Amino acid sequence: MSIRRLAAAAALVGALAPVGAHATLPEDTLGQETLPFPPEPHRAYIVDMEFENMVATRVTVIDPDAKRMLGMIPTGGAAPAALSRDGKRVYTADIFYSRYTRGTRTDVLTAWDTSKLEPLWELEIPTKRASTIVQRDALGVSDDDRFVYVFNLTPSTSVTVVDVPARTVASEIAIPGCALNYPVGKRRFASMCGDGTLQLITLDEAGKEAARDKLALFDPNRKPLIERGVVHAGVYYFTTLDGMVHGADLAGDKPKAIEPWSLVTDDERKAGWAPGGWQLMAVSPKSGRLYVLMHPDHHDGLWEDPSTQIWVYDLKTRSKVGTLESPAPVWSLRATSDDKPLLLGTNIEGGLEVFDLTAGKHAGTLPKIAKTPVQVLTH
Amino acid sequence: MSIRRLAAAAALVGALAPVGAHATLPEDTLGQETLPFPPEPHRAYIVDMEFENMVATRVTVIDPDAKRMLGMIPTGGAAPAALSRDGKRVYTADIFYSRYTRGTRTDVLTAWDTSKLEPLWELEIPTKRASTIVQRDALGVSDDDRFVYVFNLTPSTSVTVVDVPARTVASEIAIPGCALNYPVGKRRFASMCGDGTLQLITLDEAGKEAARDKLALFDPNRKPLIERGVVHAGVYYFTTLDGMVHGADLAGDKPKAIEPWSLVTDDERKAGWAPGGWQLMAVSPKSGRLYVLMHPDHHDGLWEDPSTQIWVYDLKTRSKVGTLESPAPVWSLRATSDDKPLLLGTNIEGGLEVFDLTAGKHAGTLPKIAKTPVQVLTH
Amino acid sequence: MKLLDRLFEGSTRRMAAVTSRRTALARIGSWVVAGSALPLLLPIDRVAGRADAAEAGRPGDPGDPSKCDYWRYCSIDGFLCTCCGGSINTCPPGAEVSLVTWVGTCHNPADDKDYIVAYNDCCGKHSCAQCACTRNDSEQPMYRPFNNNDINWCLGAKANVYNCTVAVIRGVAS
Amino acid sequence: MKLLDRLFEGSTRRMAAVTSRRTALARIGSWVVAGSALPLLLPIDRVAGRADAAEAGRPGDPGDPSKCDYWRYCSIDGFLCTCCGGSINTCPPGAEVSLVTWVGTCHNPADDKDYIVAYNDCCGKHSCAQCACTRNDSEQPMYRPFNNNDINWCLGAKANVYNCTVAVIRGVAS
Repeated sequence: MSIRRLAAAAALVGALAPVGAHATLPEDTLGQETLPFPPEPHRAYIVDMEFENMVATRVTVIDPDAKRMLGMIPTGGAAPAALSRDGKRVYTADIFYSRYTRGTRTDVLTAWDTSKLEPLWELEIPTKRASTIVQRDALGVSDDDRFVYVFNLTPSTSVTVVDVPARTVASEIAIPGCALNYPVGKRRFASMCGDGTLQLITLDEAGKEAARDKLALFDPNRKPLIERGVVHAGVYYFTTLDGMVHGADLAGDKPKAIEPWSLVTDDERKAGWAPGGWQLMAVSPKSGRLYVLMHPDHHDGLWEDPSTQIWVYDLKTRSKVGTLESPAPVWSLRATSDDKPLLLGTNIEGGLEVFDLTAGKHAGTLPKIAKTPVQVLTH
Repeated sequence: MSIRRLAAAAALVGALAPVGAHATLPEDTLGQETLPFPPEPHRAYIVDMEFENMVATRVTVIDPDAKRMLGMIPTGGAAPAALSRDGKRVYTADIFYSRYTRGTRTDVLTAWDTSKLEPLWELEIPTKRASTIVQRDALGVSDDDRFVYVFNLTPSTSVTVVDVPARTVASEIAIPGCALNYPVGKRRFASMCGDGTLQLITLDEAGKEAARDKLALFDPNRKPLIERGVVHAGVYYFTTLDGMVHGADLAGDKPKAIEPWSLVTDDERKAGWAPGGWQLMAVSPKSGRLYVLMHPDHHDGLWEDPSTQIWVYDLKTRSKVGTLESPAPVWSLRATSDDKPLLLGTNIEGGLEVFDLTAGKHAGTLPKIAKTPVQVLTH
Repeated sequence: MKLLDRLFEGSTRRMAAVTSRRTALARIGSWVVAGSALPLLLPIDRVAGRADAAEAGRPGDPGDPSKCDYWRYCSIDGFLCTCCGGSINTCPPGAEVSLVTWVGTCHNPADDKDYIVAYNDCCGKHSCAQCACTRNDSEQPMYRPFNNNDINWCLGAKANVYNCTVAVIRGVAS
Repeated sequence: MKLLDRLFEGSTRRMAAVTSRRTALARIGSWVVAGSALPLLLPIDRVAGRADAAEAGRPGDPGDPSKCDYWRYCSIDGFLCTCCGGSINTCPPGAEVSLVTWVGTCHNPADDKDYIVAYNDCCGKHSCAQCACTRNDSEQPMYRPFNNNDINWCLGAKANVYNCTVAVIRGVAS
């Protein structure tokens, strides 16, 4: 919105509306909001699939403390979204059809400014972007913001590597039998594979594949690992359907598996307690605490069910240190990265549940802020 | 959907699924529905603006007797829709943006097949299509299906004339101070003007303006006429905010005003009864009966309010002959044109109220068939 | 009757003209009360109870601009920008203010004066879908477009896509 | 727990594999019951009470294909095409059947046999938004895409835009 335009608008209104001499309240000037930079540490971005339409979708930006909407980013075709490490960008991987539900398909990576919520640039990418319930790790950013990774599913799987400063597609890397792209450091991403391995792709400076490592991590036939995990201090943590945590330390040159441990005691497992949800795990980086959506009376078919129970673990001691209760069932979690962290959970009524992790209690609900919220992002 | 593709699909499924020898139930074949032609006389098309999104919108096709959905037509930007006289086409005037909420705007007239609900052709039209709560007479078809009229609002008003057999824009006709395009015969359309006149445009065989007549019809300052009327036997009927019916006989060479008459008695007016709604009037052609949404306690601000009361008039005797009651407030009406007619009304819960006009009673509700239904079309 | 208020939240647009008759009508202006039956058609349901207001009342400017009963909204019809990331006079980030607007005349209970209030639409992003608010007022049919509120007034913006509406003071009605 | 059933009506996809273990699981398959709190996320609410069924049960094929508890829907997740203008084995007019599909194994109470049922998505028009139905069943994570139901299976269609889902018999499970 240029100043010129605002002036023009004011002039036009002025022409329509005679102005009294002694107004008690002054005339307003029209304007446009801008969000502060660096972003407030609790600012959150809710990925809304708008399932009853799913053509023009959105990311809704909110302040979880004030419980208010800060703005929105329109997206195309249930786009995944990711934040740049420097906090300046929101990337969305959009699918657009020339006639909305038909016609020519165009896939683009769109870079949005986190303060102006305006699109800064877009890059056409191969028309292969995965169309699924939005996965956090369907879109990733390298630690130095140089590369963005887009997950493709046709249903063959591959990853489009975008060179951000060059605004080009650096490469498309096939990951047959594997899915998603968990970002690792500056030049690596991992994918989870149907053979129970975690595959680690190393890129060269041009964004092309330089090396490929595999780490045997789990038994996909007997104990499948849920593909939605969390990363903390270079270690990605995942859980099996019945609550065994498997971790992959990707900080070193070669990937290493950590010792598996259980989210539940034998008694709890007997009682049917198990993890479930969409983004069912979150980690608070400053405290190193893990938050997991848990439900009772488990069977395999419930592994994606939302829950009102959130169990809290210490990643150092690998022990349960607490429980949080949500007033409404929650499907996806995210914790902020500051030292007064909040835990945010999308409830199944389209609202957002807010938990104060310092006080260890529920801190209110932002009701009906989305139609179909599936992921929450924070800086 | 070609046979080849269906075969391919079946083959693929066959490959995935081993088939047993003695199936009690036979294997199904995949297919696609087609609606009968000529269309069932009660088939209805509900224009749904999807107000909480309003980018990809729709027209939902329904069977009001069976209370079921027959299919849908995706539209762009709250498109108006109109049916061809021969029952073969649904026309929609769509607005598409290359990035859904931004980018390049493309306005098109799209011709849909009423049996296959597939787009047969589209024509780019000037990017001026009116964007409003959908008005029935924002899109019109000439009696011989030769021309389609699209209402433009920028906010300057004009009409784009589309030559259907030639698939070209025949002309754009400026209608300064006037709005909408009520189709009249084969080569005419009327518009309602801010000076209280009805303007009648006559086209030549090329679809260009040949003549322009004006008919003084109402006093816009003291008794404004609601722009949403009905046509019966060559006469367009409209009502003032307080229930005076003004008609324009456009069947002859020159337009003639008919004698105004009142929808309410003096007592009813004193009691505050007045018309209100969006498409607040409907006519049943075979019976010549007029149906009007009426509410009590009227003031001017209520002229677009929905109502549960539908008053019935005989257009010959210009007298009230009955009343219909809706279980839920109705905003827009449409009557079918057959000799066992139904009156259809969109309720404010997104459902459709069905009235059997032969029995003169409510005949059920099709609940939640739309998000924001604003018009109903029938053949 | 609040039925239209309960219908198509921001899809109608209203203009309060400034003749004395219409100023009188403007004062009648009914306003949305929280319903409960129509969540799809009634986002107001979902925000009427919201505790945290976007802004508090300022001296001489009473009421909560994130609520439909705020005095400046006497002629508004749409999603309140105060609930969408904007304020009473600013569009949300990245939403363009439309160059074309309509005005209403609203009575400020604090100083007992009638103010001319302009309702500019913010555009280029799709429906905010928060804090829908319809306040009935004088309106004229579409053959008088500048007095008609059934029009998407993002006409003046780069993209004619409606997001939310602001309400800015333009002076005192003479 | 029916919570996931009450969430993202058709947005998850399920594949019941045909090993005996999974066949067993398939029989557990819970199904949507009409909720009431979540109309936006739960179109099933708005149709569960619908009186006029799209189709009646046929001999040997009991139940109402326009209801979520119909036996063939043991592994479905989406909008039922029977409520969208299609039938149990046909897409609505103008909606293209996807070439890629996933299958489930469902128990027919009439003949006490397990049938292999294919769930094809109908595509090229946006969400039908009627008769959402989720039936829990065995599913595997996305690293096994053909056993994963969180994918939009309009992959095989001209436009990858989801409208509704059919449920066709492919034979008896061996």
